[in-house]
Amino acid sequence: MPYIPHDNAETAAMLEAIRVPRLEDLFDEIPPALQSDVSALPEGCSEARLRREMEERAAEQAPLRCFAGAGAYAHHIPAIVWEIARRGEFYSAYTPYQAEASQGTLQLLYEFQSFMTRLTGMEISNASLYDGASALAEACLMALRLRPAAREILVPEGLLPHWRRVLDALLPMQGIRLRSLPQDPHSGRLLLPEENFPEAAALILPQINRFGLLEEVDALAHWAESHNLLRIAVVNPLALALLKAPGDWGEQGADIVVGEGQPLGVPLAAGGPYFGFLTCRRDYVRQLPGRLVAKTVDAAGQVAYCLTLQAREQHIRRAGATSNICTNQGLLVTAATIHLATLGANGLRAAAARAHQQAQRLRALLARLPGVELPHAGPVFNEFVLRLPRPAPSVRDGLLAHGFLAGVPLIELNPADDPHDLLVACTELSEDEDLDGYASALAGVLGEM
Amino acid sequence: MPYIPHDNAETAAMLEAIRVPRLEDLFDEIPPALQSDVSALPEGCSEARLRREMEERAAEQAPLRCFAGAGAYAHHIPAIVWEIARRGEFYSAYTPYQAEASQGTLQLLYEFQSFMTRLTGMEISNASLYDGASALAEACLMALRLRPAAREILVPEGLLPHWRRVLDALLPMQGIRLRSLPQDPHSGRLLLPEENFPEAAALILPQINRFGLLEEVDALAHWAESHNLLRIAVVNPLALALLKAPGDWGEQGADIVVGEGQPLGVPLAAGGPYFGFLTCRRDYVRQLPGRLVAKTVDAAGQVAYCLTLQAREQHIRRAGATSNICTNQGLLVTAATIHLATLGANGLRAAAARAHQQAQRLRALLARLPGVELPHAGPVFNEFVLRLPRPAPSVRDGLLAHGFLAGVPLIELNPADDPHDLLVACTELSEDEDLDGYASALAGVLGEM
Amino acid sequence: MEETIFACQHEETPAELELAIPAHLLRDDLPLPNPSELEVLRHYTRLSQKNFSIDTNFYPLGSCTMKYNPRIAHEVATLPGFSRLHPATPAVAAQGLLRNLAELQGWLAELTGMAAVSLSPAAGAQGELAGVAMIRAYHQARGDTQRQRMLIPQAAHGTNPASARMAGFTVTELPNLPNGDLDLDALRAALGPDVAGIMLTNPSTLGVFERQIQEVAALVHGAGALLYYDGANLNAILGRVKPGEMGFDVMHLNLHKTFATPHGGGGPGSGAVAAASRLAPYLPVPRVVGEAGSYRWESHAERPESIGQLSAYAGNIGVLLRAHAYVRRLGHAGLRRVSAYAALNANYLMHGLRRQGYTVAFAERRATHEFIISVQDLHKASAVRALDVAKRLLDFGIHAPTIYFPQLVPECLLIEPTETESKASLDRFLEVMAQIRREALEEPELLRNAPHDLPVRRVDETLAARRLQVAE
Amino acid sequence: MEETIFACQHEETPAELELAIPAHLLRDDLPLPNPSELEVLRHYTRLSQKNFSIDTNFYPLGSCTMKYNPRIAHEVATLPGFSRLHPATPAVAAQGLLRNLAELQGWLAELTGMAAVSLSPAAGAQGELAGVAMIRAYHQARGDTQRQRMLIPQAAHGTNPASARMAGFTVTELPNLPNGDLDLDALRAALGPDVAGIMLTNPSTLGVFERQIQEVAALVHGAGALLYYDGANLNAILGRVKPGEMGFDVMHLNLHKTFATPHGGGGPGSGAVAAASRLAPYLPVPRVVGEAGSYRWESHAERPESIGQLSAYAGNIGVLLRAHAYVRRLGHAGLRRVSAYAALNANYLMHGLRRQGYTVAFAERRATHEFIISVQDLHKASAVRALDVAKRLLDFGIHAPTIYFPQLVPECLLIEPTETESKASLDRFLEVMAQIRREALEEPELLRNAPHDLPVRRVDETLAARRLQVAE
Ligand SMILES: Cc1ncc(COP(=O)(O)O)c(C=O)c1O
Ligand SMILES: Cc1ncc(COP(=O)(O)O)c(C=O)c1O
Repeated sequence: MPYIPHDNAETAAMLEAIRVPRLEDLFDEIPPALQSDVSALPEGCSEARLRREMEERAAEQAPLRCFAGAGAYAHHIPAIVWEIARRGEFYSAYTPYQAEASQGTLQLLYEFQSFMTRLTGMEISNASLYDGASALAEACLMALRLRPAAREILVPEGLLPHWRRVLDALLPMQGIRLRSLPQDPHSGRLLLPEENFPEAAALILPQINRFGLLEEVDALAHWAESHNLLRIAVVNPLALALLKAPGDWGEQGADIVVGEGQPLGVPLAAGGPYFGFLTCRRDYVRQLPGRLVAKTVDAAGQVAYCLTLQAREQHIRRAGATSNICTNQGLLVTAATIHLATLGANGLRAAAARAHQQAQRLRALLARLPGVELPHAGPVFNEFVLRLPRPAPSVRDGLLAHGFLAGVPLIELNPADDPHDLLVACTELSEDEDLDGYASALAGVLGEM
Repeated sequence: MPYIPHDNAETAAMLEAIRVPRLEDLFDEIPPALQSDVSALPEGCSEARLRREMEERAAEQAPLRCFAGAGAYAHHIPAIVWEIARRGEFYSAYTPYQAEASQGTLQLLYEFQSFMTRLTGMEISNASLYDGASALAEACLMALRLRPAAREILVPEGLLPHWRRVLDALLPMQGIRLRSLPQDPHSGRLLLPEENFPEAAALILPQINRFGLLEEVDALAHWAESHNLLRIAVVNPLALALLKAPGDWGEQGADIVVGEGQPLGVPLAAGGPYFGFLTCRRDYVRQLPGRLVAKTVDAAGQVAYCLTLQAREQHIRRAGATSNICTNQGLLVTAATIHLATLGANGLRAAAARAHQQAQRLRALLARLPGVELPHAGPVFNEFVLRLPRPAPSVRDGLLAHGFLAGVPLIELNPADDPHDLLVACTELSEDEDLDGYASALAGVLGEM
Repeated sequence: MEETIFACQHEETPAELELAIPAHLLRDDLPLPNPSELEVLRHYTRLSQKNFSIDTNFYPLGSCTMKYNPRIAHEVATLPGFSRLHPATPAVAAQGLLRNLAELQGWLAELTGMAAVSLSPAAGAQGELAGVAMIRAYHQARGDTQRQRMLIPQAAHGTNPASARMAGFTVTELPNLPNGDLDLDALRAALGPDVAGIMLTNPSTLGVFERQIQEVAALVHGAGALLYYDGANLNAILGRVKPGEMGFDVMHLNLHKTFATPHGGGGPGSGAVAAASRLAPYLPVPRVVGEAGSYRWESHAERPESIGQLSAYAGNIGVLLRAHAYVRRLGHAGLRRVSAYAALNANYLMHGLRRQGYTVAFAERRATHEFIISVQDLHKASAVRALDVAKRLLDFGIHAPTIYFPQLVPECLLIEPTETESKASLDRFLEVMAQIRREALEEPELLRNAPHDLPVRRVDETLAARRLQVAE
Repeated sequence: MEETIFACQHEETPAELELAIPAHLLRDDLPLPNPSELEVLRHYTRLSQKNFSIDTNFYPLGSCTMKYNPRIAHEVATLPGFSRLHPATPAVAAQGLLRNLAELQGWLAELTGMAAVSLSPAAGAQGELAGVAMIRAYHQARGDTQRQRMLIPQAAHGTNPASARMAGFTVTELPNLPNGDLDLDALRAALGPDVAGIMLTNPSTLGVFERQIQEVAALVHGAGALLYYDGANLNAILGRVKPGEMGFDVMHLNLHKTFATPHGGGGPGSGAVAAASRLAPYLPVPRVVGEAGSYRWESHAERPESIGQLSAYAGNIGVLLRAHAYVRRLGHAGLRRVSAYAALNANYLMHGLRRQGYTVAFAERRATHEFIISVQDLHKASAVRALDVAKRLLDFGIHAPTIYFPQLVPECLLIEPTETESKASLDRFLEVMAQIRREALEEPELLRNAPHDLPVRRVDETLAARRLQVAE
């Protein structure tokens, strides 16, 4: 019996001890009409058979060189990251409510919080939310708790469309309105709004925007400050190895920073599990959603760690909690913490710079192809839009046979976008030979079409 | 600097502390004429680059369904086996000389020794030798230490040829003669010798022989007993889940048992690392090569484990040691111990029975193909010889394109063997669909030839 | 000696980088450490050894279903062919993955007796949010916009009211009867035209099966409201009772509990939602549709009534693959065995503890997969609290049960052994609990000062909140 | 509580098996336990936590080169495309693997200054055996059959004389001078027409570089004998000095030391042999030959003079792949840095310990990658032995150095920090050694009863040998 240790004699002895004749009798309080079975499910199989089937399915598709991004990136993950994260003591531990039995996870989370505050230039970091997009929704709710009179959030159109959809799903239920702010159609960057927004609590500031472009964050933050709006920064944590930390934007810095943790040691895995991070000013800590670890001492006066301010959370505050989140994305945070430590400041900077440089190179290479254009001129980190002479989805499909996942067609993210636009990302794994291979495969595919 | 932690300031401080101006000066005792460099070696590369190159090389060959055996078999290895064995505390530990800092490895080895004595029906097991073949050579040397007047070992031709070559390389250097005993050309099984061998110390008894056939071990052991020869059994440890333990062979049982540990949770890995095991009677323990772990107590009277009888070993006895072995195959033994525990008695029996049953099935399936014959009729465990109407190497090569490694041509093991003979092995991983696929691919390949 | 990663500086002057980014958008310094690979490995390996975990300890943690997480599931879920897929990979290049997800959707529908499943919620709480949002959408689609209230038993898990609130509902709590069943009179009194639904779990968080569930369903449906099923306790009835057949309209499953995917020190989980046909149109997107060879993600346009998208992609795929592997490996008979042995182990412990003198809540009832004891007698006798019993258990290498939940029972411990613990492991727990009971009466300070043998002594949580040192 | 796997019985009646094997060849019972997967996982995970290891502890273990084993090497070596290859796979279906091995052969030849390499020996000792067997074969091929004696310094590692003996040689031990160099007069006296060769390592096991090596080579070669190089200490001179250029004829490399493949609690290792051209024909089979796209295993027929085959297959391929990965990752500059920092760390520790008052052997010499201290002064002062110092170090989480080797220096500890330890780690070692020195003088019983804080107290090895309970 896979995973169940009892042999027949043990089962019999246990039933005897509790004076129950048969296993089935353990369910005798359940109305017979409700008892059914599930024989429509498959038969079980051996571990060997399972491995074989899954290996076959996983190998159906030959590996692709990945130039897709739009929020999730094919970065290098050092071998030690998951070698450690997968250790049973991390992998199979529960949420660290029992501090004394969880010092490993707790200290690691404390280090994660420290890394994230340093990276974002903020004072407080939680220990993860589900993903970047839902973290942004939580940040909006947090902003509205900080500005109880407000009812609106200002959302630039430069936010990734799939993130925007998450806001659309989560916020209006609570009566919150999302006001879209347009991007400049030429530069692709956010226009400084001319209006006033008296009902708004906060401005979302995605640095990098959905076209891969860098925004003028200081000017934008300054505008928000002067309109008494909270600033919610949305950032790529790897890009922060190079880019100005949100804590330094404008005069006062951002108020809340969120982002998708995937670039920090988390496998692409077709979309998850990833993790969202959220950092903020110290003043706002009681409105923070998600877990928080503090450094304290034990009864002997030694350094120790524990969860803190649990009164914000659902298991204490119930309907009044700052969020309904309970199970979060702990193991991914474990990996991210190890990843950050392994790369260190130098490794992070090097990876970010290389991703940027390769994107610059590829952008230039591809722009030389006949009919291919670059719709935007602004500075980018590792991702840019390519305007193709043919619809992007079919070009992308054509490149699959050459072993490339060429990017993400913008219309697949947002049906209103130009069907010829393809969002292309590089990482430090994009080697020169890949860029050249991409360029010549693209030339070939366009030639055939 | 990969894997070297020192930054420039630390390097400088350390040089300063030891009053050495430059790193190169640390080598100033070495005659300058001897100092050279190695710039002909490649440049270093990033971890990412290394992973990429190795993944490409590993993927050059599409996976093959493996029906090759001849001493190494494609068995199922449960996922937990290497999940545990690869843990840093096992993977990166040293030989457990410091008992107090090595109780994990020591207890595990003690359990391994217990498993192996139970499996082979003997009293003493060491903690591994290099591989099965070199373990057999050590067993021969051990037999000659037990019979100092003798100079010969009797070696049936049923021993795997590559094992025989190892004996040929290792034993004659010490003046030991190997006397071959012929197999019956019809049955493929060992003939009871009629001669006497007054100079022989021991008879090697491979159960299973190199044609995959089971020998009449009781009769053979009995013959050896009556000729006052030590019995050195050579066994497949998985087969021992079903087959009579060497400790029960004949009247008195085997004296020494050796075998290749690969079937117990060790990946094929193109030939190694595997491990050899050796078990014996308790009387012979002082002639045992290799490490031995004992259960004892600590200063507080608690159960503890340590290496014992180290005076047999090279680091104490030097030229007089029972073997020159020092580094052995510890991590493979770790895996094998976990593997044995995971399968347990029931799982081992089931795996062995299934391998046997599938071999019976495949043997019957293939024997039906036109021109294909079975040269031997005797009972087999999981492996048998197929006589093909064409040279076995070319048939084997032809089946590669169909995704099968069809077996091992006997002439590739022993140039004197029939070039049409192919040694075919099944394991519990050989599923019905594979057997059918093999049969029809073989029919196809033979048809084309 | 305090070991911290921040000590590993090794400051190399970082290389000058060539960047095509305006200087005013760049940062000056990056205040992170620079450890060597070995320093990282050692630091985190040592940290890991300070944790309790399923792989090292028994975790009778009620409501959490801390059972064995088969490693083969990790292995197959992280095969490069799955783990390196970008979420924007077109369906033609992801058929193997999509087939697994499609199968899992089908299997979960069968197991729950529901019409359709969406795998996207990232955890139980997000599944709850999805479910109650679907209830909201359902009423609104029918123009029934007054239904702003959600009924929830007092004993419910905290995520239930929190999720209801996030979906814009107000919450009314319902009491339980002394026998653990719901108070039907209170339910009747609470129901009305402003009630959108009720959130229940069955077996309830009291560790007993709600026997009147069909009556409850009839009452709720009769009042025009819907029933939400919190699937966190599904392990108790897996393969035997289907929430859909009990009368529930929508539910989530905690794949990280019942389907043996690991807890990872806090997550990730997966809170797949399943719905009866009238709620199916509202399931969150995306879902997999299609058949062998032509699986694909359903487009937004195909699901106009959906409550939408709860996270940027399709959910915690890696967790879903583990759950898929688990179902495939166990099969229907294996899944039924799960609930049988979960129940056997719980009832065995409940009996054993009662024999030792512990007070069992709802002692006249069958335990399901879990049960509650109260140590209020010890509290009265020697001021020992449930917390102290919990901490003392740690000294024996046993993780503390869930304590002070459900809040209904004073000084309670909620104990869930799960089916993957052996009789030997349970017997040892009973021995230890007997010893702790003796200690509580004879040497209560041993408990109040526990733990004694862990990497740290009892941790000062009050100071933690006061100081609030949460980063450095 | 003693935890043993043998307690996990769970006796199911085994299924009746259908076997086409005569009953008299079968066994009746199989006395092995039947634990559940979780029991196995927990048992061995807990056992693992009782070990010291590089991943958790500093291991200044002289002669053993316990350095960091990069995990990427494990990852690439165990890729299914390598780890699932059957050894009888024809070369056309194993080109990726063979290419790696061919490259490694070439790289090792370059690093050692030798003409050719065979990767097959499974460990250092088997490499030694191969090497001395080659020397034997060489003399015999020339009809020079009287050379039955092998010269070996007293301080040599035990495998050297044991291997010489296994190759059928008798052993003559040679003394060292007080400065650590070889006694050339003794060498001259020992050389003669019956001497087949000499086995040396340089730097020697005394932790110093043998400065007269060229003279030694001239003397040995002049007497018609050959020089064997024990490569266990290659980490000291990696990428700087080549044994082939020192005058050695044949050698082994411990890939599990210098090339950062893990020790695995005892093994596996790899003892690749490298030979100058006149010995190359005798290298053990098999070896890889060929060029990109057409690599293959050399046939036995092509190597008629080979000493033959030392194990059933081609050696510890998995270890070889790790070594290959290590060289590829570090490149020539990285390999030279290894020896530079190995030397820096050793000299730094040697200075530090001397300043604390420890007696350093060969204090006037440079330490190479390792060095020796003697605690004979402590022994005289308070009857504390090297063993006690070693055991006390364990209490601080530091693995004991090698003790009582080389046997030449009384109460010695052979200390090799390796290049992968940080200055912080070395400084902590120095602090701990200073404290131990104080303790040795002030509270010697603290040392004699050490360790105090490990899973067990000092283990009774005498009882172990007397009882000899080695299985159950
Ligand atoms: C009864 C119950 N409901 C809901 C939840 C919430 O699930 P999750 O933690 O996955 O969000 C839990 C988990 O702790 C639970 O035990
Ligand atoms: C100097 C020296 N020579 C030879 C050896 C033997 O190598 P192995 O243990 O790989 O057989 C060792 C290893 O311990 C050694 O340190």
